[in-house]
Amino acid sequence: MLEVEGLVAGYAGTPILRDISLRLDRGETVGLLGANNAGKTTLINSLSGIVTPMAGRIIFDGRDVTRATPMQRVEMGIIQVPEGRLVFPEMSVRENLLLGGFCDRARPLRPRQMEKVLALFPRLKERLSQPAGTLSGGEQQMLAIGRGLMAEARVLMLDEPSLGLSPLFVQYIFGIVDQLHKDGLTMLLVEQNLNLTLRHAQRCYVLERGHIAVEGAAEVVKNDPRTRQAYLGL
Amino acid sequence: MIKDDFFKTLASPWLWGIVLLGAMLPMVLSSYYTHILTIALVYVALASAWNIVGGMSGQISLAHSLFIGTGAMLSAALLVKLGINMWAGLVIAAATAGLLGAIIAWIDFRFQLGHLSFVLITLAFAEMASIVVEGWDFLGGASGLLLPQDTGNFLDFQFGGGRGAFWVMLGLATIIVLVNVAILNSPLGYYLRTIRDNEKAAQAIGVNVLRQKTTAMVISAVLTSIVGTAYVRYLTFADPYLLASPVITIEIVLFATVGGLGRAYGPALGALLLVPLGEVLRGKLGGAVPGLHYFIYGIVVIVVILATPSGLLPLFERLFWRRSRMLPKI
Amino acid sequence: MSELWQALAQGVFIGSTYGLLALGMGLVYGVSGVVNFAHGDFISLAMFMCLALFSAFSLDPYVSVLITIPVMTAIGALVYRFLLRPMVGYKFLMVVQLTLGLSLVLQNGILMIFGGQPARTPSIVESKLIILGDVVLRLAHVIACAVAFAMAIGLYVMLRSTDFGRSIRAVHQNAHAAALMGIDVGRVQVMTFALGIGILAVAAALLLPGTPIQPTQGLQYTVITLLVVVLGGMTNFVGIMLGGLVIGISEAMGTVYVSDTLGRLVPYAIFVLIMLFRPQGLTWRAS
Amino acid sequence: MSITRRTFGIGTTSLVLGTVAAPWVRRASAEAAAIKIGVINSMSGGLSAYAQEGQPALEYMIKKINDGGGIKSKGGAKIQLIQADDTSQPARTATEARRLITEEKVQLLTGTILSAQMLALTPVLDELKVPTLSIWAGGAHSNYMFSLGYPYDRGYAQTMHDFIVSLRDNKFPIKTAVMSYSNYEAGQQVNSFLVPKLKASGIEIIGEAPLDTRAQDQTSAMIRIRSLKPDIVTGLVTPRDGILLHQARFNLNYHGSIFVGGTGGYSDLSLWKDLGPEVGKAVLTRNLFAMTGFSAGAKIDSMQKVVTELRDVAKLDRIGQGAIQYAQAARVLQRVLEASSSLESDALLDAFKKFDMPFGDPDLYVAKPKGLQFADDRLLKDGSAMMVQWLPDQGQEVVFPKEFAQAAPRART
Repeated sequence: MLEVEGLVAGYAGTPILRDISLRLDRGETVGLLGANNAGKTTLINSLSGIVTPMAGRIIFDGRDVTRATPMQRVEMGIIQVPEGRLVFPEMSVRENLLLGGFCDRARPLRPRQMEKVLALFPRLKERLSQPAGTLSGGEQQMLAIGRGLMAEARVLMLDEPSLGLSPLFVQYIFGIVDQLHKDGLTMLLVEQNLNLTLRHAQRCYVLERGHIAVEGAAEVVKNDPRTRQAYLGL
Repeated sequence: MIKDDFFKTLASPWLWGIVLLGAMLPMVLSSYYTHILTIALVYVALASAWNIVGGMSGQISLAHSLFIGTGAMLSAALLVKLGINMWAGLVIAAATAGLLGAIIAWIDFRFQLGHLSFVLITLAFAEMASIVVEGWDFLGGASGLLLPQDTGNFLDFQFGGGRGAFWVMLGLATIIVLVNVAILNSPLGYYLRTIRDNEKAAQAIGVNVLRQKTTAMVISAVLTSIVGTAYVRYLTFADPYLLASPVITIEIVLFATVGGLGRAYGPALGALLLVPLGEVLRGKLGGAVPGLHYFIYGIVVIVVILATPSGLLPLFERLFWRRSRMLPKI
Repeated sequence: MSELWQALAQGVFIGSTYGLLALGMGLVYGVSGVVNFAHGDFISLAMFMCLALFSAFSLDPYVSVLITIPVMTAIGALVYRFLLRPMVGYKFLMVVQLTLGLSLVLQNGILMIFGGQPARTPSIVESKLIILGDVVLRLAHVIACAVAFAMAIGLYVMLRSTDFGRSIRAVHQNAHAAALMGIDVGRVQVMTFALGIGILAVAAALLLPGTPIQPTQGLQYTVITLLVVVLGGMTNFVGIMLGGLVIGISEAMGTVYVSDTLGRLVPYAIFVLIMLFRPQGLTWRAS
Repeated sequence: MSITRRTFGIGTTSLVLGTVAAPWVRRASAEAAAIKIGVINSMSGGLSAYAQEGQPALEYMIKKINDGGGIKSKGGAKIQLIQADDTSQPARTATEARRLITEEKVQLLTGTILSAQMLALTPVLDELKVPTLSIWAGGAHSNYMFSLGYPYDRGYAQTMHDFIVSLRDNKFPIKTAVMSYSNYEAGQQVNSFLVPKLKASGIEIIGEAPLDTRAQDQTSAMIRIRSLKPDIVTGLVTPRDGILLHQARFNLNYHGSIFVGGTGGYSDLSLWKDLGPEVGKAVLTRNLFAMTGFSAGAKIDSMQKVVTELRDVAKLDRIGQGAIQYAQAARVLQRVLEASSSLESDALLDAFKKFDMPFGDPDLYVAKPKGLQFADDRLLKDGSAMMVQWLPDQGQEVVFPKEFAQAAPRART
């Protein structure tokens, strides 16, 4: 469904990612692992179109989207739930969700999607008119995911969903991930938390300083010694 | 404490060569062009003095007309109204300006003003100061003050106008640019940049923000006031609408920014290019269509900014890379 | 006592137009971080457009506004697209200087076309008075005040409950996240700048009756607008209208009750005091 | 986008160079024998209204002089005007004067040159010694400066004072006054002379309502005046502040005091246009007397003639104080050049000092019962002006001084 070939990307002319190739099949949950500064966020931003690739191709649903703008990608259904949630703090939960369904494709479906999201996260329903900035970290993460779902995501990319959450909330969020997987959503899980990701993803890629060090089924990655190496930076 | 780079600059034949060459210009130029260069040097000095706060520590002060006005109007009033020698007036005015600067720095720190609040509060101070000056008889009111003729008596702070004034301004401008170089090569410069880039982080690593900001503001205010006194002596007419109006600060900030903010030679470069451009445009076109020269000047400013959005100095460095290495890069 | 009411009325009317002038600037600042020093000159531009329309077609400013709104909006969009957008990412102050250059161009362009003498644009309401006992109100003022508040409310509602409004607020609160929602940040910035300039067309028509205009007036409008915007807390429309009222009323009170030229100090002094003790502006919620 | 940044840059650069070069090209063809007069005006900036009104009248008059054979005592030399713009900033007046004198080699200087500009010019003129005729200044400080403006003291202040006293003698009840003047240098200066004069004549000053020259509305100042309810409101008011002041008076529907002021802000014919006929009629024709140097209604033939000529022949659309002063300046410069023994600075200076244009001279356009001469302070010896009252048909009637008066002052219509 989403394919990346030979991607090179970075900031201000300095490449951070070198020759990345990866693939997401329909309905799959794929983990993207790596230590800090391995280039995970740069990669996910390249997929969202925030960072323009210097070389390589990104193919979505058989279409080359390498040069597509962030807006066009959202329109196609490539949705990012950014690291640190980045909810709009001065807007209510409802408004945040409405903005999630801002793109032309999702806009007519907003009432229906809203119902779905609120069914998935009953907590949000109670807080609908509360400013997002007053929510707890876990609730904000729910909102961020809910906001991503509002766009009728076809690929949902979650950037560090466990970051800064209590273990209980982490459990909850990954429970949601499993449920979404069951519903057939294609997902890219970008995580630092190795074991957690390996438990919830079918396949994984391990990034190490800008290139893919290990790839394969979760079990394979788990047992590959290079995975630990990539993490420890050895 | 000051880094070797500063002394290298001091010993640089380039620096003194340019200054000496500049000093010889009035010998070959007519009195009109000498005058234009004198004005340009006034703005070099003012923009460089402003740069110490506006460029280095990132406090965009629009209150500098307060310091210029203090240096100019106060020393002029002391001379005209009380007969106080202008050298003494210069010192009194500079001390007053330094005190005003310290107060403004303290207010900024005490009330933790944001960027834009600081800009606007200093603008409000400047507006109030100009209203007070225009309404206060001692400072000449709206009519201003006429100084006695400049007969070249050095003891009375007179330099004989023309070339004399040019050399005084050249000296002042050189000193202030060198003060910029010195600060950038000293712990103060380092602290100021740290504060500019992240005040909280600076505080966290133990920088005394109040002291560093105050030091910068006081140095800037004192230097600005001295230039104000020298400028009014040259003009002979202390005009409140010029010397105590926020408009002059806006011009200074324009030169400093277009030249290259926070750099030692940037503001000087901006003033040296833009002031003569404005003067010559006005001289050539002022009699033609009213406003045409300003119109073109405005377009030039826009084009320059769009062409080199980080300032003229970086552009010049790119163009004359070899030569700029002779002058220590700051 | 009637003087107090009269002064208060004057302050409210002037203040509400200040607020109206400032709404556009607050909007633009919130979305693209631009402090536009040519703001006042855009007001001038709109006013002189009304004058030109009167000279050519005898149009009343209240009618001309139908033409000046789209024209000013288009000018705003072009200015943002071709002058300000290339500056995104460079120093804040450099952008300010660019708008100063623009101010020189606008002011002197107007001077070249219209000359420097004060000019009047007649309007049907310019000589209409409403007399309430000792207090005399100008119809033009009353209309201006009403429209100013109506527009402030309209903008508020637009920001709250339309998708366009929400996208503006999203860009203001987090441009990166807004892009991830599929919002075209650049387009939102162009449109808000255009809207901010378009509002000035309305303000210009409201201010015109009974006000002689000159090309040089721009900077004074800019300074007042800046004070009001900062006082209002930059992006909060309620705060901005309030800021306008504070400046307008203190200006009127200062002139009426403080003798000599010192009366002019009052609005600035009040501004400084408020800013020192409420640095985030007049809005009550701390940021 | 077809216009790149580079081509835009080149385009504007060549525009700049082209326009910079234009005056040079033009100069090459100028006549050799011409007498050069530098004209420093505030063509842009806050004071641009004055010069923009007057400059066309000056140009018209100089062209007329040139067409009439130039300066006859100098072999029919033509006068060439070389213009400069000081952008309403005195420091730049000095810069432009230096340029005109040293680069353009002008023999005389003239222009609006208000008092602050005169002060700024002082060191330049003391150094370069070129006689200068200001058209509007109320003070002159260098030996080389002369002015056609009303002196602050014996011009503005004395005229307004004398008129106010004469009103009182005419049974107008006048005991109290509020000083309302444009708050800039001339306004403040006139006020400082007028206040003691009024006090000496037994009029109590009960308050001040200075007009902020940058304000867009003077209603607040008028509220202050209304609350003080003085018998008289007086002071020097610029044209723009005048418009705002009268508009404010209309806004408050206030007719309780008598307004006596000048010059442009009370007497310019353009006030009707600036206020609109309805407002103009309501405030100008009621309880208002204006100081002016000329009036279409005054019984002076030469003045009537020049007004008609500027209107019908020169086709000026705005004939106020400015136009007449500039036209007068052209005639003064012509006479000085004719009378001067040479074009050297000392000779010209001498001609200025001996200048005399008696009352009744066909070239005397301003109302001076004793004619035009310069006193030792190089300001007009007879600095007096007239007071007029407005008629509903937008005409004026002179009411003071007696020499020119057409009607008695009346309070209301």
